[in-house]
Amino acid sequence: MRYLKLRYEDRDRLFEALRKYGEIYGPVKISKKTYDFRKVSRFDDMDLNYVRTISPPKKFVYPPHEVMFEIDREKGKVSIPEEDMGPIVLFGLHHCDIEGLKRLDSVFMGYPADFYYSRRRKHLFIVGYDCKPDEFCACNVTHTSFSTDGFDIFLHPLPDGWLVRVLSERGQALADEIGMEDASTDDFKAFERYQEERRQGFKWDMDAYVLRGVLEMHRHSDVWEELSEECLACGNCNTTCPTCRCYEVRDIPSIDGVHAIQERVWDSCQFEHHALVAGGHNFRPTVADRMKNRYNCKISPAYGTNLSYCVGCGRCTAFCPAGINFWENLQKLSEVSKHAK
Amino acid sequence: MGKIQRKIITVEHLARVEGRGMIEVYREGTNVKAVLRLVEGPRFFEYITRGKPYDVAVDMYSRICAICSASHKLTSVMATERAFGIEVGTLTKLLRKLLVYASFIESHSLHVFLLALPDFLGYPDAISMADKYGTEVTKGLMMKKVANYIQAMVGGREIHQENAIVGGFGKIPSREEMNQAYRQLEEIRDTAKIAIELLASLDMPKYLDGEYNHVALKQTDEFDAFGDVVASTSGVEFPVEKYREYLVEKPVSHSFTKFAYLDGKEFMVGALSRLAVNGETLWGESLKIYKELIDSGKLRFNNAFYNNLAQAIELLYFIDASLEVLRKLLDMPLDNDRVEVKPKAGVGVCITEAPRGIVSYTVEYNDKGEVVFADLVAPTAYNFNTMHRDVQRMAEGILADNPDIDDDEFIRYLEMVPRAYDPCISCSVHLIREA
Amino acid sequence: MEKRELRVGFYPTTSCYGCQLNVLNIEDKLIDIFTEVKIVCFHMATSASKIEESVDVAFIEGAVVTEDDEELVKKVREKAKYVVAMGTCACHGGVQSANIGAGFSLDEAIKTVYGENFQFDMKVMPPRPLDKVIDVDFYLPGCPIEKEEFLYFLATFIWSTWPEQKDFPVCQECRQKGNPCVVIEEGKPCLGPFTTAGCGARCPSLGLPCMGCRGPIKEIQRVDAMAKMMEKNGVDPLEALKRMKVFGGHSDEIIEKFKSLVRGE
Amino acid sequence: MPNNNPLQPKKAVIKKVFKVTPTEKMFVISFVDPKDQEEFERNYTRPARFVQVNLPGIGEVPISLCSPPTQKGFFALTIRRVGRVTTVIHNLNEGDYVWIRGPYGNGFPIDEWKGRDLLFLSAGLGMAPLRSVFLYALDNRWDYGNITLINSARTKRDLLYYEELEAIARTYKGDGVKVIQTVTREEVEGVCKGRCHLYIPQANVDPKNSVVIMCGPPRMYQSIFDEVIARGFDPDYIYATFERRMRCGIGKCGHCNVGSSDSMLYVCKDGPVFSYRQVQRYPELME
Repeated sequence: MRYLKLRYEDRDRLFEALRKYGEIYGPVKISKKTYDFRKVSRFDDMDLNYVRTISPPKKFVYPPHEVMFEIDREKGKVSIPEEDMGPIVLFGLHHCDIEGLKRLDSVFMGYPADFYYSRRRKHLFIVGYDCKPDEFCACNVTHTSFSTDGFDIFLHPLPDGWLVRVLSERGQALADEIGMEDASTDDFKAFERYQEERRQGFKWDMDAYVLRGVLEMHRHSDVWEELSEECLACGNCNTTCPTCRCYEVRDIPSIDGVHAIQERVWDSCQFEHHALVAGGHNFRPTVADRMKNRYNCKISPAYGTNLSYCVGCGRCTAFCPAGINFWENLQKLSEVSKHAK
Repeated sequence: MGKIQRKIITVEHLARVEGRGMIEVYREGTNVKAVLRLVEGPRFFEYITRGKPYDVAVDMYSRICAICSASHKLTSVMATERAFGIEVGTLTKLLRKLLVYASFIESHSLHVFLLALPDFLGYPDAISMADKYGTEVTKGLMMKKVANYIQAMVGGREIHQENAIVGGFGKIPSREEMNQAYRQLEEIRDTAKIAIELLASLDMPKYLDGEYNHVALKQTDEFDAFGDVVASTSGVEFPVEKYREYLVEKPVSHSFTKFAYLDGKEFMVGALSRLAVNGETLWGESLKIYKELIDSGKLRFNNAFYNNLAQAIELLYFIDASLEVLRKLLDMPLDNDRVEVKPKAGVGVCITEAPRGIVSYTVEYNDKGEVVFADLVAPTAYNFNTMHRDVQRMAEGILADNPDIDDDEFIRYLEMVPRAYDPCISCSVHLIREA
Repeated sequence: MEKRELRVGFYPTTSCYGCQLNVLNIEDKLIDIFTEVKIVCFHMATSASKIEESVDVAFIEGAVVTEDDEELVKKVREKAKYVVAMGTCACHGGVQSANIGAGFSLDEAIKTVYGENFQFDMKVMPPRPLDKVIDVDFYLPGCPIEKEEFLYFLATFIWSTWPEQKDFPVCQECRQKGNPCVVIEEGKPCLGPFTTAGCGARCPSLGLPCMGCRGPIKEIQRVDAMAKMMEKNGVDPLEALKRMKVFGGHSDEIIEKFKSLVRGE
Repeated sequence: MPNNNPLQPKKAVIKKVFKVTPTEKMFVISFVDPKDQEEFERNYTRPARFVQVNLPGIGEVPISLCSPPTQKGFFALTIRRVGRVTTVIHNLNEGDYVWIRGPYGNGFPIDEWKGRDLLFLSAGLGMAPLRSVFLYALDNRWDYGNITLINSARTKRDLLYYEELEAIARTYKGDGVKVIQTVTREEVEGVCKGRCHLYIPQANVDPKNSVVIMCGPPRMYQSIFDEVIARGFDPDYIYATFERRMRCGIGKCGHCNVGSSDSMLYVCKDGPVFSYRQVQRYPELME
């Protein structure tokens, strides 16, 4: 990996170089307290000192609605729609979001690779951006606080510009095109100071691997009734989570009796139908069951890896209308299990 | 005439009207008694909105009627703003005009093309009309679609416009949306003229010729749906606040709707009445056509059947008026001028013109902004008395002309009378007790 | 699967006719609707409506208030293979049931609106949703219904199956659109987490709180959780319940909670 | 048609429809394109895997295969009319098309049971996947010892493949194959009474050298586990199939994940057949 220096005044040259690759999406303030990835036409349109966006970058590679098949009953054809996405640049992803995409990759790109996800994923040019944690951040807990892969270039703010970690080949070509010189030792010192400030900022000191044991201990305890008392089962935690990827398949026929589509839509394990099977049996009937399942699923390792699904971005807490704090509950569970009988 | 024994038929469900209406006819040779019953279930809006906060109450009032939900929402919103002493910005006023005009175009195109024309062209409904009048039906549907697009653009949705709230609007439509609305309005403008020609070419049954007292909001500079003074062709005028003294209602046992009286006599509201009171304030091509139709006698104010033609003229006018409002909106800044709402105790009265005539609202709030008392009168309630009289006059007129008409033909003619008024029976059945 | 002509009927009881009007508002598909299926009864659109004939699918709009309503819905139930409760009035009692179980008295209502000693010649009852009078097969919520959802329902019947009902809240659609959350942002009393999805979170997308016009989700009516959420945002529980009851008039959980609050628990 | 989409269903035609019980029908199906049929048979080696039956425009349901891998040229599905999609399937008849993808799931590891006796315990619709295993065992009769099958249901009408199993019992009479069919909700002659547990002693299998294969409603599994272990059956050779909501069949859609935070598995990819030891390792399977 190369460590280069981008001066503050050269930021537009970086932006124009990236634009040649494809549409650029960056963090933009869309209301008093909320940010989201939106198309941007200038570097300064972006609010890069954001903490989290409301919808995660998964929406670009795993959209809420994806038509899987277009059906023509007369011709007996079940065909796949054309690709509707070209190369795009995701600018300003924090460590947690980059790690989030890696978890989704482990699910959708594992054998057999998901056709729809992979044809979108290859289009992403990812520009990482460093960040300072707030009260809901916990990437230190989930060991996702510093990404070393999964991006093309990564910007770390310095007083007079950015320290740029250049990883992928595309990134190297881009760096040469802009002509950035190597990072100086002062830059590295400033970078170290920034990292130190980040470390001070973390509010939660738990460990995801320990939490796995803690949750294991609470498999049958009735603490979940109490924790889920204020839960509305509205699914906001799943929709805003960068690694939630459950989907439901829905068939939408048309009144002409010939055409129909089969689409996949985001699903949430907080809804009643999520564990419902034919004949009416429900494996997770109550809201407490579903909360327990989400906590277990998030802290457990992604299939075939040791990476916890949760990347510590804090969206499920920041955007919970009922104000339920994921980390507080985990803290409470840890204390209970410490002196559990 | 005494009690006539032989009851020949009851129309259980009046077709192609909004709400549940029935006609019962008692006939003995040429002696006839026709009773129009409006039996849509009552929903007691004045009673159930008591104690509700103002923002919930106005959303409930919008549910009184679907076709004119924009008028009910805006009239209750403006009454609430008068009760709280709130003054809204010019952008909000213009958007409200655009929303009401769009609801007129939608309601009139629905009535003219889908509900009334089948009567005069001898079809059960508009879809079966498509074989001979295919272009008219599709053009009528397109006009309705454009009007619905504007209602959704300004009001958030086509029925029960959530975006129009006390104090202004939630979200302001974008310039692109308004440009698209402008283009689409221009495309459908000629459909209005087709409707006028079509309706002007039909001769209306003469049985309803008679004396009507037309009531509408008085307009001074240009034809509009808003105003502060109610005027009538009988010369009586009164400010909006006093409507409950002048327009008196008495319940009748055979319907959930009551009879309304002005100076002890029945009166009419609606498109025909608006033209009767304010026809001169039209402008542009609709004024020219209006004058031609008056001089040629094709449009007369002494027969309720001309209400359909009046609606067609209003279609043309409100398309031009909407284009005018859009021009003003497009060259002014579009940042939301929504006003902060601080509820306080007070009474607000407001009357606006709904597609079917004036709709009156009185709402009283306590200091927490909860409804204490409400009085809502819909246009069809004002018209019910006159409609009932006209069904009887139509029955007598037909039997006088050809006494041995068979029952089905007889009933088909009688059904045309309420349809001419474009009644909204769901609105009319929730009236307040006498003042 | 041969395509047999589907027989469909629309029957109104006490309502604002908004759901039927919204069917007529599907302008560019209206002619297809009338040709793809056999409309047996649709008084608002055609006088060639035969109310006594049997149908495959009966869309019944409105709540049951008058004795005529009750008689009509029972007759339709006998003659229809599937009955769809169309609109929140039919599904949950609608706006007219806002005070049911919370201080609604029919006599006082009649007295307020029609005066002291007044008698109709037709019996009137407090409004009830359809499933309190007859068996309902499917629920098409909304005030008014959503055009796309109506077309989906009709299409599934044409394809000889039946529609999947939504059991998830408006929040799902609101988050998918990337709207800022009205509750978190401004503490407004948004009923999104509690209301059946399907409208694409129209009101929150306009920056307004959802008022619950598609009725509460049948399964999870987290009435206490909703009341607590709104209490945290400065809306006292009694008023929170009033807001939930506007379109959730006949939900037992809300009525019970309302009664317990009024008794001062 | 790009063939690198694992979710792409392939067109198949219904060859024959049998009415098995008032609520279940057996559909004999084969792919329209012989290459698809060939590929299917290449993958379908272990019995009782499942396929996703896809009716475009209507929906998709996971159904276990009830025909053994040894039967070539077609495959059979026993489908109960219980929901939106199965109702439409029940209206289909010979010559109609359905779209199939699969086979998915692991199926029973029957190739590891050579030389052992087999005890089949089934309840209700559970007989469908077990039919696939039972017929496979009979097609390789020499590989296995004595075989006993206990089929149970609520009433005689609900007993899946009643005549077929009686016929098999008669033809394999002297060959150590025993079939016991019992009902729980009625007294009727020619059929035993009571749950399948009661007839385990009558099975002509040696518990020390047997494999227990079971399938039925989840609530019956725990009592059967206890019963067979108490009777000395080898806990390392007890297998059951499990049910979860499935929308993909290849471990992507997230509905069928089971387990707790130390490790999660997919019932569709790692199952639906699990051994008793795995059930001990993942107790959530039983919840």
